[in-house]
Amino acid sequence: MSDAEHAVTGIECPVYLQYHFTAGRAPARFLTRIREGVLTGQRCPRCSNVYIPPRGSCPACGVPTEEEVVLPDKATVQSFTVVAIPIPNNPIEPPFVVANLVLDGANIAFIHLISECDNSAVHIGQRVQAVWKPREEWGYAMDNIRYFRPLDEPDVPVEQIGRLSVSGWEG
Amino acid sequence: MQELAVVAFSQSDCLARAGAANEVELIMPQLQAVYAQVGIRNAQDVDFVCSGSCDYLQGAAFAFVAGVDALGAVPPIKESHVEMDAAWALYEAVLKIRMGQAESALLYGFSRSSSGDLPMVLSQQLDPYYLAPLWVDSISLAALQARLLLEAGLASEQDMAEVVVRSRRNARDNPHARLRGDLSIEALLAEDMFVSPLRRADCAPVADGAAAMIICTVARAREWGVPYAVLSGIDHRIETHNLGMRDLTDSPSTRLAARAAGVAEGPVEVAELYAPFSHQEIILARALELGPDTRVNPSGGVLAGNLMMASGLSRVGEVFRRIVAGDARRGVAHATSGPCLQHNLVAVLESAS
Amino acid sequence: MSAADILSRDFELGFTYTRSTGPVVGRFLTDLRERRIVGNRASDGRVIVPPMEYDPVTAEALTDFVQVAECGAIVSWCWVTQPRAAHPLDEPFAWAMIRLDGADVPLIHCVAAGAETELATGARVRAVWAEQTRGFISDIRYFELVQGAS
Amino acid sequence: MSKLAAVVGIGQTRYKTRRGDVSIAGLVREAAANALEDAGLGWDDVEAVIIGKAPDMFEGVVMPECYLSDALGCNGKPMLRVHTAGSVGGSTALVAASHVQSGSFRRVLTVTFEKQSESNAMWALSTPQPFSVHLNAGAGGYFAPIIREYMRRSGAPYDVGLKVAVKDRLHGARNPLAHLQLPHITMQEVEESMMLWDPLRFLEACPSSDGACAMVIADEELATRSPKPPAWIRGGAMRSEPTMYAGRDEVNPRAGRDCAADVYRQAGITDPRRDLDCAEVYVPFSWYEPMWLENLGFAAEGEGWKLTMAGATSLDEGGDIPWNCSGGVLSSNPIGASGMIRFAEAARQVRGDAGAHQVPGARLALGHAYGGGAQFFAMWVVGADKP
Repeated sequence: MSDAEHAVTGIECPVYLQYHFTAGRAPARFLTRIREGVLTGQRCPRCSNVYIPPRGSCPACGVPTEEEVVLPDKATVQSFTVVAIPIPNNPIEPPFVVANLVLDGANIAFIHLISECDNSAVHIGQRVQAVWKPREEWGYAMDNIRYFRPLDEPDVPVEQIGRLSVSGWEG
Repeated sequence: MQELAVVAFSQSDCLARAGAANEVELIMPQLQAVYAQVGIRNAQDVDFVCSGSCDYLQGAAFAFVAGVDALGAVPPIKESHVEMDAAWALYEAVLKIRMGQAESALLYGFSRSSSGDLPMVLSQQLDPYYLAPLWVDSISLAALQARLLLEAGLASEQDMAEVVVRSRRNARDNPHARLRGDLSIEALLAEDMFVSPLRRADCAPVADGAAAMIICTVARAREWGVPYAVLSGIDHRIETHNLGMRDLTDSPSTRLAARAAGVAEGPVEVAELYAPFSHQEIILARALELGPDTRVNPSGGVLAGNLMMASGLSRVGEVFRRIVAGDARRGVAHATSGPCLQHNLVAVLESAS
Repeated sequence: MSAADILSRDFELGFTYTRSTGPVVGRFLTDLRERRIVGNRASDGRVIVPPMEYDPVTAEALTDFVQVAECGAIVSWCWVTQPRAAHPLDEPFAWAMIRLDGADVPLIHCVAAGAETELATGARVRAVWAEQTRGFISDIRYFELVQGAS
Repeated sequence: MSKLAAVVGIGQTRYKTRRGDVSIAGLVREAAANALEDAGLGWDDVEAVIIGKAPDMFEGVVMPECYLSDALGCNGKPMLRVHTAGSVGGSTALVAASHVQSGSFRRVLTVTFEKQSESNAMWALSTPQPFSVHLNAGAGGYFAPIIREYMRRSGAPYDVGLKVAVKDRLHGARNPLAHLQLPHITMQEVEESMMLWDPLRFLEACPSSDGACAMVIADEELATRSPKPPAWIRGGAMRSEPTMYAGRDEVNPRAGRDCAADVYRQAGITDPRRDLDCAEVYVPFSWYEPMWLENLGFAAEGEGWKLTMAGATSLDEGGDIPWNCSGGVLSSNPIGASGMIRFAEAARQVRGDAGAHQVPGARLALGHAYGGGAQFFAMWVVGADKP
């Protein structure tokens, strides 16, 4: 073989760094409560919108948020996708439904899974409820909720999504 | 050219660990403080926002995106970000004002560098084929530089200790400092080596936190009716990444930046230098041609507490504070980036009168 | 707020990057695998080791490769008493700028020595090769002193 | 008042899955050297370098500009590193322009790059973190629900995305630098490609590329003396809004609308479809063409897809407002550079230098970039005529 065929053209460089991660005050508060099975958002003192999971600020107003609001585990599908490919760092087998869900009483969506239904039946405005893991498996994590499953309730009109009170949708 | 003013500055305490506070929670108090200083509500009341941070200090991609949540960016704002110390965010904002697209700007920098092992994180700033895979840490590189300086007879261990002693002494008046107090040179020199020839005290302590600043045109500063310092010059220069090809006992890039910023065009009463290692303050003071009349690092400098990604902006802020307080009429601020002072920024501030 | 004040956990951020070297870095690493050290000549005639792709002064692409010796002299050094996990040596060691014979610009690598007192600027060192070289900077495991501090 | 500035040199690399023949420096250098050559300049003619890229985790080099200073002839000069997520290529161009428009510099070099083959893009874009409260479903997992909401609102037929995917690849086949070369692609082929994030199929998503893009930007006098026609910067704007806030319109983000309004005002554009000759718009997923057609004011809300389906954005169909004649992000996507490629390709069009993907007689063009959760926007308008 010639020298050229022998030449080094690439190398593998392992770059592994160790960090100590801290969740932040507002997220830590949220995670502590979800460990007890309670969903807790924060209300902006200026615009009154409720954020969950809370970040400690209202991104729209740029002010700290303090007031806590306990929310039910019922939500509405704001939008969704069916993920058909495996995702790095995500152990769930495709295909699975990932949805933007708005909890009753909240004004912002978060991403979670929908299951116990035909993927093709998922739709915008659909009512869903959390399916929790067994209590003994609860930790400081959003995946204490295994997924959301459809509820037998009428759909929420699109313009009402993200505007429901904690008492939910009466139809 | 548009005359520029620094009108507000705030920085957090230099905390060994910021505890529970996340980025938004670190930044927000500093933003609220600078808003209060000029009497504005939030980022909507300035024309431009620019921040400085580094994903690898945080250990996550897009660390700066969370920062936007602290701004109240609804309706949307003109905003940008440098993956550098926020002193370079200041530089970007200066250009924005000079080109007439803004009359005022908010700058901030932040990090939680205690999350990782900073000297090892910074080793990955080196070239990715020859040095980064060896994990040559930033303290060791600075130690190589220090020995060159010592053995060239350009500084002594005593000189380095004097820098540390002065830093700790000055920091007694700085409520944000991490390290302060009375030390003797003898006691310092009696301490064990850390990475020889550096002792621990020669190295800036890592700190978590944030700093924020507001700059504007002089016309806007008058409109706001707030005290201000004139930002009369700012420039920055970089050098080769090959440490073997640099004269590590000098800082030619600082010299170039100082000339372009006009440092020598008047007396320098106060200088705040971003020297994360004691010997680097000696190199910088020489490169800036500071005389005996200049008070160097009256805040204690970063040897008293180093807010990565914000310390450069804080140097500007410290000079600003002294000028508006009437402690000085003209001062120089310096920021650095990269290994062994590779990249340097110099700003000149003057009193308004 | 209560127990939620601090919720923290260690984690690792890591990836094994697959770097393509390009011809200059590749040439150096290819030679290293053969236990040879090459540099290249800068526009001002200085020999740089490891070779640089682009001249720091003129920005021109550099090509003129020059083989240099595997021994040289220490230009500067520091002593690491507590090596970190990722460092190439487990025992206390030195980082050094080493000007190899035939080169003008020093390289940075580690030097193994029993004690800090054995090191000095100007001391002569020689590359100690890995048993299995693979075309990586650590094919030089470290440099060793060939004559103690003078 | 800002000084006039113009693009006087443009350089790109060939975009590929993996540029295994060059180092990171070599990749960046190639684009920069091409830009200087295009401008008829040498390294000494540059006064400052402005560099941009997406997260450092892509290459695993912390603040790589420190290491790149030699490759870019930057020693002794100012170098600034911008990072604004996916919009960074556009923001970097605007920051570079501000160096000249402020009167502080006469001629600067700006470069953006990504060498995505050094890692895994999906990993680098969402590195794992403890306590993450958001489910990681990849970039498509974020954008696909927004696209679904657009489809619901607009009532657009399902094949609009297929059409864009074909159109941009046919454009890309005219551009020898484009990563994907698919001159025979059909809508059926796109439709039959693997579904990734429903409704997004494999061929409706951008590739992962290595590549770099560079420009030389000069002041009025130097631009006038430049050997090739300059592309005059007629306006530039940036806008940011938070990733999530109550009431945010993710389909038609206000930051994009405001940014467009700002840049049109500067350039004196009142009707973008009529006033502009072409546009290079950041479309990483096919459905973002109709969405951005509306967001950028080329069509009324809910009507963007009609332009696409009518061929208005297609060079091959002789459309009146061709979009992404270079093939766009759907044909080449070195993330950190993708925004600048849009800006540079807009400039190539008005310089009359776009080769086989030239829009005949183009005089005024839009370059657009967005990033984050479609929350960071950067745009410029360039023209053949000095304002």
